[in-house]
Amino acid sequence: MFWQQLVNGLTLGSTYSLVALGYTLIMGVLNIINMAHGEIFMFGAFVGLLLVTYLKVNIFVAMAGAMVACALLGILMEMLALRPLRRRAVSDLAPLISTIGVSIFLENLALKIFGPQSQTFPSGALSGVQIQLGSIQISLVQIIILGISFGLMFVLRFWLSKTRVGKAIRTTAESIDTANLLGINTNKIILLTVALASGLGGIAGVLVGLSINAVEPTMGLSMGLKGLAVLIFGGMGNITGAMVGGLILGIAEVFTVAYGASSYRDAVAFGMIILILFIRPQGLFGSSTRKGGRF
Amino acid sequence: MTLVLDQVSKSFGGLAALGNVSFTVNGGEIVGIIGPNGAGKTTLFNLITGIFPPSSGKISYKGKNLLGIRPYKVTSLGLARTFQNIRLFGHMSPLDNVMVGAHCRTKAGVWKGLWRTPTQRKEEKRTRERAQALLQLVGVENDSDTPAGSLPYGQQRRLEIARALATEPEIILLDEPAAGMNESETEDLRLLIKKIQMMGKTVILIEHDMNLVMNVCDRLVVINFGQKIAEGTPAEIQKNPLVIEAYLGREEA
Amino acid sequence: MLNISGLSTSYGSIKAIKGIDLDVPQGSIVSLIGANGAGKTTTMKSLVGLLKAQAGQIKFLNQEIRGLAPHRIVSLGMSLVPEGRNILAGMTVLENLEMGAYQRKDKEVQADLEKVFKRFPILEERKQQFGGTLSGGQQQMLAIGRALMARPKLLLLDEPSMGLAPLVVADIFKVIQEINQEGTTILLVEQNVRQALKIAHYAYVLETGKIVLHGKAEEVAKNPRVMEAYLGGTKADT
Amino acid sequence: MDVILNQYYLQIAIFVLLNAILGVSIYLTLATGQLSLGNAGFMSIGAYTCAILTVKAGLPIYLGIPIGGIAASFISIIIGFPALRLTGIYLAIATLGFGEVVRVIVLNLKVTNGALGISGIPTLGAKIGKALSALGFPHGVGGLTAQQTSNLMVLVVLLLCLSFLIFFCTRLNRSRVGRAFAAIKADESAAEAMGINTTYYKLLAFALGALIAGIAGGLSAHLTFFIGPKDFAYNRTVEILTFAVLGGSDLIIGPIVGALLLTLLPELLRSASEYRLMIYGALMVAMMAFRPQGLISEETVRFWKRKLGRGMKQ
Amino acid sequence: MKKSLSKWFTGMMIGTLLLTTAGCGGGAAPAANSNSQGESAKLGVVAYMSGGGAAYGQSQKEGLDLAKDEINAQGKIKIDLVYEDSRGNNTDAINAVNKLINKDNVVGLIGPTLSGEMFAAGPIANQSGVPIMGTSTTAEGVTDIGEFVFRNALPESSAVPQAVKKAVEKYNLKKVAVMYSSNNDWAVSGYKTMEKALQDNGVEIIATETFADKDTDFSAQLTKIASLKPDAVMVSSLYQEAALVLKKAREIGITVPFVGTNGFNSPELIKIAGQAAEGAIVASPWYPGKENEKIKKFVADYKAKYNKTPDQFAAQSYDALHIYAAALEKSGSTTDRQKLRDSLATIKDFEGVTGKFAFDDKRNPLMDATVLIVKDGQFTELK
Repeated sequence: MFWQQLVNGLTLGSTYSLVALGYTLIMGVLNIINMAHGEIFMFGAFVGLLLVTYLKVNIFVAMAGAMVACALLGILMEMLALRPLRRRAVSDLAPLISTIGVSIFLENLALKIFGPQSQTFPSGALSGVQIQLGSIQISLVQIIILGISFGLMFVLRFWLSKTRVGKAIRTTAESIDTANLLGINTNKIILLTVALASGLGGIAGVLVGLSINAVEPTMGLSMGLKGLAVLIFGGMGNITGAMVGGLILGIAEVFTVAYGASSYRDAVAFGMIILILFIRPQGLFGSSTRKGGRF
Repeated sequence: MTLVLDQVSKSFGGLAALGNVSFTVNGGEIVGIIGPNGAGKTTLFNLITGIFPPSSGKISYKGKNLLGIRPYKVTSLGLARTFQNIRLFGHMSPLDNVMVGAHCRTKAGVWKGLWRTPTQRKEEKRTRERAQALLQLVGVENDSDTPAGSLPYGQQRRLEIARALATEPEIILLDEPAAGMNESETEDLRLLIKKIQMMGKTVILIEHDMNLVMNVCDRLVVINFGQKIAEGTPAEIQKNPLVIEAYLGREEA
Repeated sequence: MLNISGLSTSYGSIKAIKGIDLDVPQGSIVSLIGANGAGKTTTMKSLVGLLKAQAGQIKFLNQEIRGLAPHRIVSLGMSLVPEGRNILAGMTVLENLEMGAYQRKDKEVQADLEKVFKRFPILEERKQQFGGTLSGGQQQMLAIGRALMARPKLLLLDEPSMGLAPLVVADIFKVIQEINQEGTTILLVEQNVRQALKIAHYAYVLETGKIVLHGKAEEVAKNPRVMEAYLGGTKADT
Repeated sequence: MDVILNQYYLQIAIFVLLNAILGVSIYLTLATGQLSLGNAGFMSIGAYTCAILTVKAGLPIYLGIPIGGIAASFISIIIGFPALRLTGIYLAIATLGFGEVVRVIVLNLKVTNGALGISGIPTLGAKIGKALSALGFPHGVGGLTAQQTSNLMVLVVLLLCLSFLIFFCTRLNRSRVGRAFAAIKADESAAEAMGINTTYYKLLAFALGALIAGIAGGLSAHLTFFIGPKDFAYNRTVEILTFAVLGGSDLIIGPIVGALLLTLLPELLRSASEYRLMIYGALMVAMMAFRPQGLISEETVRFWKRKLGRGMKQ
Repeated sequence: MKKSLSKWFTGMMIGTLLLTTAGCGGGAAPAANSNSQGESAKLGVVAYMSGGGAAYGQSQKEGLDLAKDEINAQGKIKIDLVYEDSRGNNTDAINAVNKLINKDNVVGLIGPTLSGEMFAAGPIANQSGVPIMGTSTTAEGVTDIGEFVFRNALPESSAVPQAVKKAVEKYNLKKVAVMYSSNNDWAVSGYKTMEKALQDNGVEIIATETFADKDTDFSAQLTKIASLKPDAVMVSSLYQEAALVLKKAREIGITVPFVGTNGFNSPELIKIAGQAAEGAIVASPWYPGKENEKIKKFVADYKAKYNKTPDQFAAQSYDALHIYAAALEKSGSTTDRQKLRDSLATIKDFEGVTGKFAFDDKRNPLMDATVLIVKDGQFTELK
């Protein structure tokens, strides 16, 4: 049972990692916590679901579609809820509150548009396929999620460290002023980052929606809070931290259920971040000063 | 010998900001600390006032070790400071700013403040009067409608001094008090510093305005690259070739 | 090349510079000197658009640039090496230099990189090191090298000698002179007055937000007022 | 008169006052510049402590409510020591996490009855009604029904609580402690350099906020007959936060106005209930973009003072 | 421009403030209780219509609207419904009940959706002497609030034991695992009933696992349960979590029967869980497949109007309004709350779509439940 539970933890954790990646990108560049990321994730799940259900597209096309739709949503959020705050000197709590506002708005918009019932992907869209590895069982979607989140982590890391735009993002993350001086159009880079993070949220939405096969408007909150916990646990703005933190949280939750009391499972995530904030406020992989490398 | 610095060093992440600086300050003196930008002068102030601890060395005040003592305790021991980049409580009135300074010399807590007990009222009255007197001393009007942050620059600098004086310090550390002041303001400042000395207080001064430094200080300590390169009276310092080099650059490259 | 007239910038209610007129002719080194808090850095930041100037004109290559976004100004050919260098601490030396050439798409970037490495061999040695691990002098070299990677027509240097050991300062000034001789116009803010005036063609003295003195560098250097501003005269105690 | 004494309006007025008290609780922690999102957690500690004491141990309400508050502030001091080393977003998230942990613990304890919550809590109104009939007014006073009278009395009790809190805060602001709070809010390290023990005062503000949140929790338990863990979840935290955000947290009147508006608004928007929360969300975004300091700030007051002052002179 | 925009915004907000305060004082004064006959009876409905549980409120509204149209078409009595949203929130439920009683002057109330809301808002109605009937408040002790509080929702204590008993007999259960949503009052209450029923039937509980509403991952609990090899799994939760539990359980190879509380009794369960729902057992008064004219007509009408099969929330609300209509008819007044209460309490032999119905002396429903099992994607009676 131990190994099966470990696999359960890893697969659960990989969904957390996937959600946390988007958080961490925005945190890294803008130094804010995007409380609306969970709701963007939820929109991604719905867009994917609608594409698969009504346009009967392939699941990967649906993922691409959800990514584009969420990226657009992210762009809207940046222009309406984040950029106006950057123009004036406001406390770092203002974006937190503003994105909470966005999250409330999006959740209720989704309730209005999609209705409160949970909806499912049509059968045959990958969900439910199981793979047996010895005594261990794992679903195909979970393998895909694990693969995609690791894949995205490596692609992101590569992209950020090797490409021109990736480097511009890192420069902006270190200092908006310096980036400006080097001739980087920082507004554009920030827009791109938010769009990218939101797009990642969209992909995560489709994948998680597929794996649990129940998509509904309030799914963003609980997933969002988990992602937030991972963000802080792994270290703000650190991609490896998001990845490892997500896996650790997943395993910790599963083991709490397996070998402890399942009713305390919900306290694990926040217990962990409270603990880490007291012991190592910068998180598992974060550096203690802003001087260290971001991402 | 009130304040003694003994072989004080500080490094940040491997980069040395101060190396083995030693000097002493005697009661009633005005001591200037000068040196080019980035020489480590403000770091020195931060070490003395306990903002962060030195990497090595000792700092003592009246024989009492200052290491590991939190800034608010250092202040209540009798060392108060101003900041290079003005750090007033911008939204509060000038009077309230000064009254905050009196915090460590007063006692009333939540309970007494709530019921305005006679002792609290007496204390409050005394604090207010003293604060008003200090505002008058530094020449800042007490206009409760103007928050400290909207005062003219020069007044803000002087208000910071009044706030530091309200802590009833024996030593006051002024970090570039004349920055951004014009000539007549600087002259007023010089008179103010002299007055503070007359009140029996010791003054340590970081300043770039050489006119002021040369005219007001009894003694100067010159810091360059985190090292003390000279110490002496203004006249001695002005003739010191090391100092001239540090300030104007070498004659020949 | 750069003509400033009536430039004013404030922080909140505090006026930091109050109507500055300044000219930087093509091919020259112009030095802006003044005490701490006089407004030198504010001037520099206003020029490149990091601070919004309230009034005045900034003409660069006969084009009004006041109010343009910083990245537009960079693309016109003006680069600032800021005070405190602003090295990208979490990126390697090589990446720092590459970011200098962010806007360039031509094929000579590599050649320019070689040039910077030739000028500062230490940077090549440490090109895979994080910028934050360099010493102060090396960081200054990196900052200058990075600015050069943009191939600026006008290079603004804000206190390049700050916090550097004398030997390094001498090196930096030599490099500045070389860069200028290779055709880049330079506006230099310095505290190291003597050095600055020695390499500059023209000089402006800034006091509490106003230009109080300007002229040919050697004339300014001889002016007693400069000496006094930096080492002070001794007035009788009152 | 009938309109004012309509129980619906009385009830809303009661909730306005309760929320205003919660607004004061977040205001007090914000007075030192710390954003604590743990107020819902403290509220739940207060509510449960008080409900358990009054329902199960039969303690009178007037003892139960303050004890609930004290319990909340006691817990706040324990978690405050480590938590207050954190600042800004970190503190906000850690306290948010604290609220969640409290919720899970409440769900798991026997004494709190888990998700079922505690029902049948004697109401303040009923207690007052009983007291009234003991005094010889079983059918209310002066032509009012017993229910109206007791509701009115509840309103008066809450109004007294709130007035006391406002009195407390204004007195506090004009005292040595209040100046220390304001100084820490403006610039923590400068405040410390001016001789203020910042740890002590931050902890004090934190504990005072928790005390008031705990008292509000106890009051709410006795106003709603029932408490369950869901009442003190994330949504409640956000609700309390919005009081301060909308009203402004510079002055005590800010969160109170915020509580007033945000308690009345949903009632007014009942017809547009589906859009209610969307409007809420959009409002928060707009506030941050256009008026991050909230509706009422020091400038607003100064502006009106000047304007009215001029008006008086003319 | 920026400044003026911000000023404009502030002005707008202050305007809203003034409007709200003005609106508070100037609200329409409630009309005095009129005794005129023949007018339509005004009933208030408090339901969870926005937020996470809006699906339940929506079903209830649909059932009520359908019943209202029927009653008004019959013409014996006219009913007006005033809906208020409770958002699943106690405070809002209290405000809604207060508004309906004191501002809209309703004669009776239906709702609120959640038991917790009833615990908070029920006492208000009871104090004010307005009958209130829960259609989905199944938790223990709801009607203990007072004699104005009714419910036609079959409490778990009646339904669950039937399902457990039947399952034990049919599948010869010896040891079972139990799962429930620990942050849902209603599910916890169901779990407690379930536990007692199992004990009464001498079945051993080998594992008790919890989860939370809105959880989506049950792999850890189910892996643990699978390793213990129970004869059956009992689940107490809302349909969404129940469906996901079923799916995951089938995925990891748990093939034993599942017995659920009321949450299982929803077409959504089958919709979400699909094939995995096969073999799920639940006891319910509501069974759309029953051979009964009344039920058939209701299902057909509902389908025609809303294009879906009614769930038990819709069915019980539908019945509730019919019960109210019967009571109103009997009381002979459309405004007298006391009379309405008294006539409600005497309702007997009422034939609704959820079966034969009467109130017991504690105003709980006396009705039979049918034990259902999911077969071929349909609820069918377990015989």
